[in-house]
Amino acid sequence: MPSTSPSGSFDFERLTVRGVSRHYGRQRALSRVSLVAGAGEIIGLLGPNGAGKSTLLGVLATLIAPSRGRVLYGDRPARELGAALRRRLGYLSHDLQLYPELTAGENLEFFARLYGDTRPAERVAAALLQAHLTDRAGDRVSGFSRGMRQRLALERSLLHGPRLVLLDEPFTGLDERSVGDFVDRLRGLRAAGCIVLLATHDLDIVDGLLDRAVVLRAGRTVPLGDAGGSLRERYRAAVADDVTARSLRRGTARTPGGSVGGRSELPGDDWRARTPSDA
Amino acid sequence: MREVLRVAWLVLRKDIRVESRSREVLYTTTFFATSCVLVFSFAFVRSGRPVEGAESGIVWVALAYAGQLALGRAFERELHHDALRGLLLAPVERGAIFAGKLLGIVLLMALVEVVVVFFVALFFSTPFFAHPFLFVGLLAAGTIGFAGVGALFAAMLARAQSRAVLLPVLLYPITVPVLIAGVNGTLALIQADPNLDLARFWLALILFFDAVFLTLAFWTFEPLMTE
Amino acid sequence: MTRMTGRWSIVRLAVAAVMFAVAPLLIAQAPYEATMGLVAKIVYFHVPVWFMMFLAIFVCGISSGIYLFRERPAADRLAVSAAELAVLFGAMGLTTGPLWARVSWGAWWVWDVRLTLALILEMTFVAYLLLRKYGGPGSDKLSAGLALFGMFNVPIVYVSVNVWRTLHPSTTVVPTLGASMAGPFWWCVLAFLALFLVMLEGRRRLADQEAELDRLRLAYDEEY
Amino acid sequence: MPAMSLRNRDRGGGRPRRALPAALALALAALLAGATPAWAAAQPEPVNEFVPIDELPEEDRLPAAPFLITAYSIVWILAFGYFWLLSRRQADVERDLAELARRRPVPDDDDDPLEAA
Repeated sequence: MPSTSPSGSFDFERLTVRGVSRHYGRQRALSRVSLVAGAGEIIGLLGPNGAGKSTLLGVLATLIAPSRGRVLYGDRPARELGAALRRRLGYLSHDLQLYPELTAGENLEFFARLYGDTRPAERVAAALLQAHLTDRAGDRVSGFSRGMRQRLALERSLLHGPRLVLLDEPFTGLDERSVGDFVDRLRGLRAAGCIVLLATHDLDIVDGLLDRAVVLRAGRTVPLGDAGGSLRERYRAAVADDVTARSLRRGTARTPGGSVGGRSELPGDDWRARTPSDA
Repeated sequence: MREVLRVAWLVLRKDIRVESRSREVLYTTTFFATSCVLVFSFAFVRSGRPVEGAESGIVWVALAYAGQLALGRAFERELHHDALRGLLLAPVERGAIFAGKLLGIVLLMALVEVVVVFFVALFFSTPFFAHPFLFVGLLAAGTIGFAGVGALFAAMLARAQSRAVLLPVLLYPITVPVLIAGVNGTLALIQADPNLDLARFWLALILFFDAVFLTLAFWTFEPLMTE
Repeated sequence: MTRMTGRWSIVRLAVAAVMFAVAPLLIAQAPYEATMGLVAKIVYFHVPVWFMMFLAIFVCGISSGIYLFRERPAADRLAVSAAELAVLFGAMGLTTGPLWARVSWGAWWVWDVRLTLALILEMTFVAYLLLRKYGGPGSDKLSAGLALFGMFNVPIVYVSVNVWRTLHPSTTVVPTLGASMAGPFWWCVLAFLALFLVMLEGRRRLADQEAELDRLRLAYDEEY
Repeated sequence: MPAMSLRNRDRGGGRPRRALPAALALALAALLAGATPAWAAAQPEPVNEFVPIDELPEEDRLPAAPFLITAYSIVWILAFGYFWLLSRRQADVERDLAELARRRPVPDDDDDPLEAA
C-alpha cells in the first residue's frame, strides 16, 4: 500500500520516540515516554482515560509539539520534514474528522484531492468498497451509524497510503462483524509494511493482534511483563506493580521530618536546582 | 503558488457545499444583522428623520457584529468533529487552508451585506448606489480585512477556553481602522455633496490594512495553529 | 537571584528615584507655555508616558514575534513583562490626558488622535492580558500573535484616527517647546525611561522565577 | 556536602537581602509621592500677564494647580502600586520556591541526556 502513493518522495521504516514529555501549564500530559516501532508492526497503547494516549498520538501526528524529548521518523525529526512527512501519516482521531453535511463519497473525494490526487474517483471507489459503503456513497454522513462512520473515517485516513497509521480508540461503537473486518484490515496493513499504533481500552479484541503493547498511566510508561496469561491479566499485573512502586517512592519522600536516604533533612538539603539566571 | 490556490479553492468549495447543505450560519447571521439594523434605526431615528449620516454607521456595525457571529459559529463547527486538525494534517501549505476558510467567510458576509444594505436603504432611503463602484469597493475591502483578522483569531481561539467572549475582545481593537475607514468612507459617499476624494482615501487605507494584515495572518497561521 | 543582579537593580532604582526627585525642581523653573499657562506642566509627565507606552508595545511586539517564530520561551517572558508595562503606562497616559484636556479644552475627553490611539492600544494590550489569563493552555502563543498584530496596527490606527478627527495641536508640540522647556522635558523622559527599565527587569526576573517554579513542580511530578 | 549547605545558607541568608530593593523602592517612592505635590503647592501663585487661555470663556477657566497635582500623584500612585504588586508577587514566588526545596530533593532536570535539540 505505502509504495503506491502518488509522490512518495520521503519514506521511513522506523519510528523512534525518545524521552518525550508534554506539559500543559502545570499539568503533565506525558512524561519521558520512549518507544521504537518498525515497519510491519502493530503496537498497542493501553491505559485508562487521561493517561496521555491521545496526546502521544497527537505528538506522533506532528499536531502537538513535545515540551521535551524527540521523535524521529527514520532518522529525521518532524521539524525538518514538514509536509513531506504528513503525506506518510494517517490519523484516525476519536472524533473521526468527517463532515456530516457531506456525503460519504464527497468526504472521501475532498480528502483525496486535499492529499494531491487530482482524479480521485478510482481511489474513492476502492475505499468505499473496503468500507462496505459502496451503496451508501450518495448518503450524507449525518445519517450514518457510529460503526459506518468509523469504517469511513478509517478509509479516509488510509486513502493516501500512509506509512505510519495512528488509531485513537478505533473499536468504540463497532458491532461484532465490523470488529472482525477492522482486525483483518489491520492485519493487511501490517503485511503491507505499515507501522500501526493503536490506542484502545478493548484489551480482549487486540489480545492476539498486537506485536507489542505499551501501558501508559498518568503520562508515564509502565513496564508490561511478558509472563504468560491474557493481555488483560498482564495489564492488570503491570498496573498493580506500578501503583505499589509509586506509593513506595512517594511515601519515603513525604514522611514529615523523615530522612531522605538516611540523612537528617536540613532545610533545602542538597537541593541542586540551579537559579534561573544561570540556567 | 498554484498549489496554494488549488488547496484554497478546494477548502472554499468544501465550505460552500457544507454551508449550502445546512445554511444554518447564513440564515442565523442574516436574521441577526437585520435585527441589528432594526434596533439601530429605533435608536437613530428622531421624529421620522434619521440622524444625519447614521446609515453608514448602522451598515458597518451590523456588518461587524454579523461577521463576528459567523466567524465564531464557522470555527465552532470545524472544532465540533475535530475537522480543523484533519485539515492541518494534510501535506499542504497551512496558509492555503487559512486562505480557503477566509474566502468562505468573506462570501458568507457578502450575502449578509446584500440583505443589510437593502434594509438600510429601504428604511432610510439612503443613496448608497450613487457611486456603486466605490461603495462596493469599500464594503469588499472592509469585509476582507475584518474577516482576515477575524478568521485568524477565531481559528486560533478554537482551542482556547471562553473563546466566544474572547473573540470580540481581541477582534475589535485590531480592526478599528477598518471600521473608522469604512464608516467615514461610506459617509463621504452618501452625504449631500459626496466627497469622492475622501472616499478614495479611505478605500486606499483599508486596502493598505488588508495588505498588511493578510500577509501577517497568512504568515503566522502555521506557528499559531501548532500547539 | 544571585547577589550580582540584586545590587545592579538597586543601582538602577536609585538612579530612577534621584531623577524623579530632581524633575519637579526643573519643571517649576520652566517658563509657562504662552497659551496654556500652568496646566501645560502636565506635559512633563503626560508625554513621556506615551513614549514609554510605545516603547513597551514595541518591545512586546518584537519579542512576541521572536517567541512565535523562534520558539524561545525567554522572549515570551519578556513580552509578558512589556505588555504589563504597556498597560500600566497606558493607564497613566489615559488618566493624565483627560486632566490636561479638561483644563485646556473644557472637556474630559477629546477625540484627539493620540488619546484615541492610546485608548485603542490600551484595549489591545488589556485584551492580551485577558487572553493570557483566561485563555487556558496554549494561550501564550495566541497572545503573542495578538501582540504582533497590535504592534503593526499602531501606524494604521494613527493615520485613520488622525484623518478622522483631530483637535490636538499638531504633533509638533514637542519640538516647539522653548529651549528652557526642552531641558526639563527630556530630563523627565530619561527619568521615565529609567523607571521603565527597572520595572521591566523586575517583572522579567519575576517571570523567570515563576517559570523556574513550574519547572521544579513538573520535575517533582515526574520524579514521584 | 558542606559546600552545598554553605551555598544554601547563603541563599537562605540572601532572602531578606533580596527583599531589600523592593523595600527601598517603596520607601523612596512614598517619599517622592508625598514630596512632589506638597512642594508644588508651595509654589508662588503664578502671576499671569501672559495671553489668557484661548477661546475659553472667563468663568470656565479652571485653576490649573489641582489638576497638575492630581496628574502627578496619579502617575506616582500607579508606579508605586505596580512596584508593590511586583514585590508581593516576588515574595510569593520566593516563598513557594523555598517551600518546594525544603519539602523534597528534586533531580536537576537539565542533565537529561535526551534534551530536545
